[in-house]
Amino acid sequence: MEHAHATAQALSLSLSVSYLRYIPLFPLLGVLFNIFLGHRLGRKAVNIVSPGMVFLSFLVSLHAFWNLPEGGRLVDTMWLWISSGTLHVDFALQVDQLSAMMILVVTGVGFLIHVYSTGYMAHDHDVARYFAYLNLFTASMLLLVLGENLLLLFVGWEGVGLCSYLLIGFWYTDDEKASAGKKAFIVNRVGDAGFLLGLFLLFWTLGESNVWTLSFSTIQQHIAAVPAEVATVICLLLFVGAAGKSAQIPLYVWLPDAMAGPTPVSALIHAATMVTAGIYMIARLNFLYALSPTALSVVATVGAATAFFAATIGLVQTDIKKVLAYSTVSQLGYMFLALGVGAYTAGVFHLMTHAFFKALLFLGAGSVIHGMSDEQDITKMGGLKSKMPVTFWTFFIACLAIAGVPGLSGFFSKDLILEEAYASPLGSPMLWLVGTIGAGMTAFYMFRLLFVTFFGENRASHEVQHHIHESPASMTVPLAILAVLSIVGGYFPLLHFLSPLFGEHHEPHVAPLIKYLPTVVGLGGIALAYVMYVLNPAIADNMARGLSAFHKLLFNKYYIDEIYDAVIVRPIVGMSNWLWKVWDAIVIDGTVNGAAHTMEANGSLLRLWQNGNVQNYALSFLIGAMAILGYYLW
Amino acid sequence: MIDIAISAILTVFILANIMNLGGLLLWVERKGSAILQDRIGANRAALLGKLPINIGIINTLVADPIKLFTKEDFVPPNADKFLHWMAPILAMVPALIAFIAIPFGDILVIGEREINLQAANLNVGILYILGMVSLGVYGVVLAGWASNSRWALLGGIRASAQMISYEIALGLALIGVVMTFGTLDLQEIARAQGHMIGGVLPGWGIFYQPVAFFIFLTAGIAESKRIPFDLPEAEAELISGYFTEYSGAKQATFMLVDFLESIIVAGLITTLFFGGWQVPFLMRDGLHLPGDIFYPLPSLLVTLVQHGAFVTKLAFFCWLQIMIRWTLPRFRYDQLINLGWKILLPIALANVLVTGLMILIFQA
Amino acid sequence: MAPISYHLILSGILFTIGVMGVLLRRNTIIIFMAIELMLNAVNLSFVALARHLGSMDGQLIVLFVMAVAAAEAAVGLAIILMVFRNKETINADELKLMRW
Amino acid sequence: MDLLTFFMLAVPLVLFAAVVILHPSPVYSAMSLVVVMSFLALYFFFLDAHMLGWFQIIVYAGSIMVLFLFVIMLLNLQNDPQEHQQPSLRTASRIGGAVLIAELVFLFSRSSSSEKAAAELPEGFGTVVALSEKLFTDFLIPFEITSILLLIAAVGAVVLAKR
Repeated sequence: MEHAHATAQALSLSLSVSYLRYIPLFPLLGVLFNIFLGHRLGRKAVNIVSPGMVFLSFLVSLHAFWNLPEGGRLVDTMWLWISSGTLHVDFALQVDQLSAMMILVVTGVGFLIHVYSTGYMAHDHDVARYFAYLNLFTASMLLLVLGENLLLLFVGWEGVGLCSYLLIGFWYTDDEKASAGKKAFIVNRVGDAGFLLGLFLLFWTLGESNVWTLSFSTIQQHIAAVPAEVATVICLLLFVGAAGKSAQIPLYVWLPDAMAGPTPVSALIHAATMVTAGIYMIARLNFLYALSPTALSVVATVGAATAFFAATIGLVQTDIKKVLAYSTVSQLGYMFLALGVGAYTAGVFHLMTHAFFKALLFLGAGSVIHGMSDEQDITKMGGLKSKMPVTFWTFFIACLAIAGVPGLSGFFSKDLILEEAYASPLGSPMLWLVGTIGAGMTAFYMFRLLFVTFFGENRASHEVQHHIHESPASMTVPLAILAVLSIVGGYFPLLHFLSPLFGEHHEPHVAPLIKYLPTVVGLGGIALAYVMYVLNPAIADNMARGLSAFHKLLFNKYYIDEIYDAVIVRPIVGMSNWLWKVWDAIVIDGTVNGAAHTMEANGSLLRLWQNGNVQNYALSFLIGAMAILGYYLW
Repeated sequence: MIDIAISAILTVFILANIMNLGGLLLWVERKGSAILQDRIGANRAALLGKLPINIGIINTLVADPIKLFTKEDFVPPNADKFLHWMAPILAMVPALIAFIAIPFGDILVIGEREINLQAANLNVGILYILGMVSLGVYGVVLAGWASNSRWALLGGIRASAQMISYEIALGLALIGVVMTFGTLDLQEIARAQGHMIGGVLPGWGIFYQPVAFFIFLTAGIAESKRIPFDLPEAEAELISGYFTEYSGAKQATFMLVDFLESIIVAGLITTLFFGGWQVPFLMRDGLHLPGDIFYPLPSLLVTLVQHGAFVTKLAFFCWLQIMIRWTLPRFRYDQLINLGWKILLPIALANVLVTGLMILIFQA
Repeated sequence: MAPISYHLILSGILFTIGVMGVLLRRNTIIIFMAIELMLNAVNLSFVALARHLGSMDGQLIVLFVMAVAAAEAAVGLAIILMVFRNKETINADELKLMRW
Repeated sequence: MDLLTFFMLAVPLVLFAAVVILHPSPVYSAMSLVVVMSFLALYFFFLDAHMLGWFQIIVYAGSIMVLFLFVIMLLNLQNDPQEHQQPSLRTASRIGGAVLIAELVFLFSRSSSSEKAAAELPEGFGTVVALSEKLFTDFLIPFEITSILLLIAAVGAVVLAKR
C-alpha cells in the first residue's frame, strides 16, 4: 500500500497520557447525576449540569487535539480488562487523527444539541431521564471512537445502540413510538450479529497465527497474517454491522422510523454521530479493507445504491423529518461510496461536514416543529420565512451546504467524493453517474422542503398560526453556530490532518466536465425546485397526478416495509408460533411429560417392592449378601 | 495344687465372714435405728420364748433367720415361676463373688510361702467389680417382672433405670482413682497408699481424690438402693418394691443382698480412698515413725494389725451408711435421676479432666 | 487347639441365627436384639482372628463396635419408645409408614 | 483354646442364641441374650482378650441389655403374637437362612484348608496396657470420633425420649 510507510510511523509514535479517560467520564458523571439527583434538584440543575459535562469533555478533547503529536497518537491505558490465557485486553483509550476529529465532532455538536435540548425539552416533565439517556449516549459514542481495541469499540457500539433505542422510544406511552424504538433495536441486532461474527472470525484468524489480541495497532501490525479471502469474509461481515448501524440497504428501514424520538435526538444520534459509527469503524479498519477489493466494491456499490435509492424516496415525502431522514440515509450512502472507492479521507471529510449541516437541518426542523405546535407535515406549513427569520436563514444555509453550492462545506466534500468515485482505481463512471444524479435529487428535495416550508401562504389552522413564534435563544444560538460551521467546515485542513492514517491526499485529476457537472446538476435541482414550488406550484401537483403510480411507489417508500413484513417478519412470526405451539408445547413438553409418565409407570411397578415392611427390606439384604457370597464361592 | 487350696480357703473365709457381717448389719441397723430414733428397738426375742433374760445380739442373729427361713415360700398366681425363683439367686451371686477381688490384708508370710490376702488376685480388679455390680441389676429387675404385680414391676423398672444411671457416675469416679494410681489392680492400689505425704499425712486416696470419694459414696449408696435412694423399694409408694411378692428365704436373700452391697461399697471405699489395710507408719517390717524412729515388728503381727485396720475401716463405713440411711429423707424419683445425670456426671467428668491436668503438671 | 475355622464357623452360625431373628420375629425389640446378636457374632470372629494373627487391631475394632452398639441401643430404644407412644404397637408388620 | 473348651462354650452359645430368637417372651429372649453375652465374655478370656471380656460384661451384659430389659418392662410387652406374619416371607427367610449358613460354613471350612498356624502372641497381648497403648496412638482419631458419636447418641436419645 502506498501509505504503509506513514502507518508504520504512526504506530511508532504513541504517547502515554492519563487524561483521555475524562472524556467519556464526564458524560458518565452526568448520567449518574441525572439518575440520582436530576429529579430532586430540578430542571435548572439538569439544564446546567448535562450540557456542562459534555462541554467539559469538549474541553478535554480540545486539549487532546492540541497535544496530539505530529503523525502520532495518544494512548491512555487504564487497567487490564480481560486476562484469559494468552488473551490480554486492556481497557485503553486512544486518540489519533481520526479519533480526534470524531471526539471533537461528538462533543462539539453534542454540546450544541444539549444546549438546544434545554430549550426544546423545556415543557417535557421527564427532562432528567432525557438528559440521562443523552449523556449516556455521548459517553458510549466517545467510548466507541476512543476505544483502543475492537472489544471496547464494540462496547461503545452496543451502548449507542441501547441509547438509540431508549431515546427513540423516549415517549414510550405512545405505542407507535415505542415500536419504532423496538424496530431500531431489532434491525440493529441483525447488523450486530454480522459485526460479532466478523469480530470472531478476525480474532480466530489472527489467533491461528498466535496473535491473541484485539488492539487496533497490534491487528495492524499482524494484518499480513490474514489471508485475502478470509479478509473478504471478515470485511463483509463487519460491513453488515456497519450497514445496520449506518442505515444502508437493506438495513436502513429503522432510521426513518427513528424520527419518532425527540428532534434533538434525531439530530445528534440519527444524523451527526451514531449513524456514522459504521463509517468510523470501516475507516478505522482501513488496513483490513485494503486487503479485499471485493469487499470494498460491495461497500461502494451498496453506498451508491443507497444514496440514489433514499434520494428518490426523499423527493416526495411530506413529513419534514422523514425527508431529512431519507436525506441522511442518502448522505451516508455517499460516505460509504467514498470508503468503497478507497477514498477514506473524502468519506470522513463528508462525515464531518454532514454532521454540521445535517445537525443544523434537524435542529432547524425541530425549531419549525416547535414553532408550529408539533406539526410535522410540510403541506400544512408555508410562509414561515418572516415569522421565524433565524430558523429560516440557518436552514437556508444548511440547504445550500447539502446541495453542494460552491463555497459551502458540502460542496467540497461531496465533490471530492464524486471525483474519487470517478478517478480512484476502485471507482467507475457508473458510480459517479449515480452519485451525480443523486446530488441533483438532493438539491431538489432539500429546496422543495425549504420552499414549501418557508415560502408561500401558511396553510396551517388559525389556532396554530396564532402561536407561531421564533424559538428561544437556547435553540437559535446553536443554530447560528452550526450555520457558521456549515459554511466554514469545508475549509478545515482535514485532508492533510488525516494523512498520517490514510496517506497524503492527492487531488484527483479528472476532466472539467466530470469535475463541474455535479455542481451544475445541484444548481439545476435548486432551480427546478424554485420553478415547481415557488413560481408555479401547480406543476408539482400535475406531475404527481401524471405519474401517479410512480409517485405512489415513491411516497410509500417502494413498499419496502411491507415487503420486509411479508418476507421476513411474517414467516418469523409464523415459525415462532409453530415453534411455540407445536415444537415446544407438543414435542418438548410431550417428551418431558412422557419421560415423567414413563418414570411413574416404572415406579408404580417398582413400588410394589416398597411395602413398608422392614423385614421385607431385610430379606432383600439377605438375598444380596447371599448373592455376593455365592459369587465369591463360585 | 496348694495354690488352689489356699485360694479356696481364702474364698470360703471371705464368703463366711461377709455373710456373717451381713447378718450382723441387720442387727446393727435395727438397734442403730432405734437408738437414732430414741426408742429401745428389737427386744422381744427371747431364747425359746421362755428365757427371761434378753440376750441381745444373739436373739436377733438367731431369731430373725429362723423366722424368715421357716415362713411359707409364696409364689403369686400367673407369676413366671422360673424367673421368680431365679431372681434372688441372680441378685445374690454377683454381690457375693464381687468380694473376692477386695484385698483384706498385705502378704502373709508363713514359712517360705507368701500368701496374698486376697481371694482372687485380678489385675483388672476394678473392672471385675464394675462388671459384677452391673450384673447385679438383673436379679432386681427380674424379681420385679416375674412377680406379675404392678408394685413389683414399677420397683424393677425404677431399679434398672437408677442403677444404669448411677453406674456411669460410679465408673467415672473410679477413673479418677485409676488415673491417680495407674493400675486397675485393687491390691496394687492399696499398696500404693502406703507412703506418707510430707511425712505425717497418710497417702490415702481421699487426699488425692476427694471429689471422687464423695461421688463414689453417693453413687455407691444409690447402686445399693439404700435410703436416700431406695426408690425401687419405697415402702410408702410401692409397699416393698421389687420384692413385694417375695416371702421367706427368698425375701431374706434380697435383704441380705442389700447389706452385702453396702459392705461392698464400704470395702471399695476403704480400699480406694482410705488405704485399704494400710495403717499409718506401719510398714511390712515394722513401725516407721517420723524422725527416723524404727520399731521392727514380726511379719505375722503386722499382717494381723493390718487386717484389723481393714475390718475397722470397713465397719466404720458400713455404720456410716446406716447413719445416712436413718438421717436423710427419701429423694423424689426425678430428683434422683437429675442428681445422677445433671450433677454427679458433670462433676465426675470435670474430676477426670482435672486429674488428667494434675498428672500432666506433676509429671512435667 | 481349636483351628481358626471353628471360631469362624461358630461366628457364622451365630450370625445366621441373628439374621433369622431379624427376619422371623415381629417384635421390634427382639429384632433389635437379633441385630445385637449379629454384631456379637462378628465381634467373635474379630477376636478370634486377632488371636490367630497375633495382632491387637481386631480387638480394637471390637471395642469400637461395642461403643457404636451402645450408641445404637440408646438411640434405637428411644425411637422404639417414641413409636410405641404414638402407635401403641411395636410390631414390625404393623409399622408400615415407610411406603408409598 | 483347646477343642473341649471350644465346644463347652460353643454349644451353650448356639443354644442360647437360638432361645433368643425362638422364645415367645421378650424377657426370656433378653435374658438368653445376656447369657450369650456372658459366654462370649468367657470365650474372649480364652482367646486372650481379657480386657474385651470385661468390657463385654460391663457394656453389653451390664448396660445395653439392662436397657433392653428396661424398655421391655416399661412397655410391659407380652408374648409375641404370631398370626399376621406373611407366610411367604417366613418361607423365603428360612430358605435364605439355610443358604446363608451353608455358604458361610463352606466358605470358612474351605479357608481352613490353607490355614496357617496361629501366630506367636506378643508380650501383654489383650491386656489393658496393650489395648490402651494402641487405642491412644494408632487409633486415637477413631477413638475421639467414637466419643463424639456417643455424645451425639446420648443427646439424641434424651431429645427423642423427652418429646
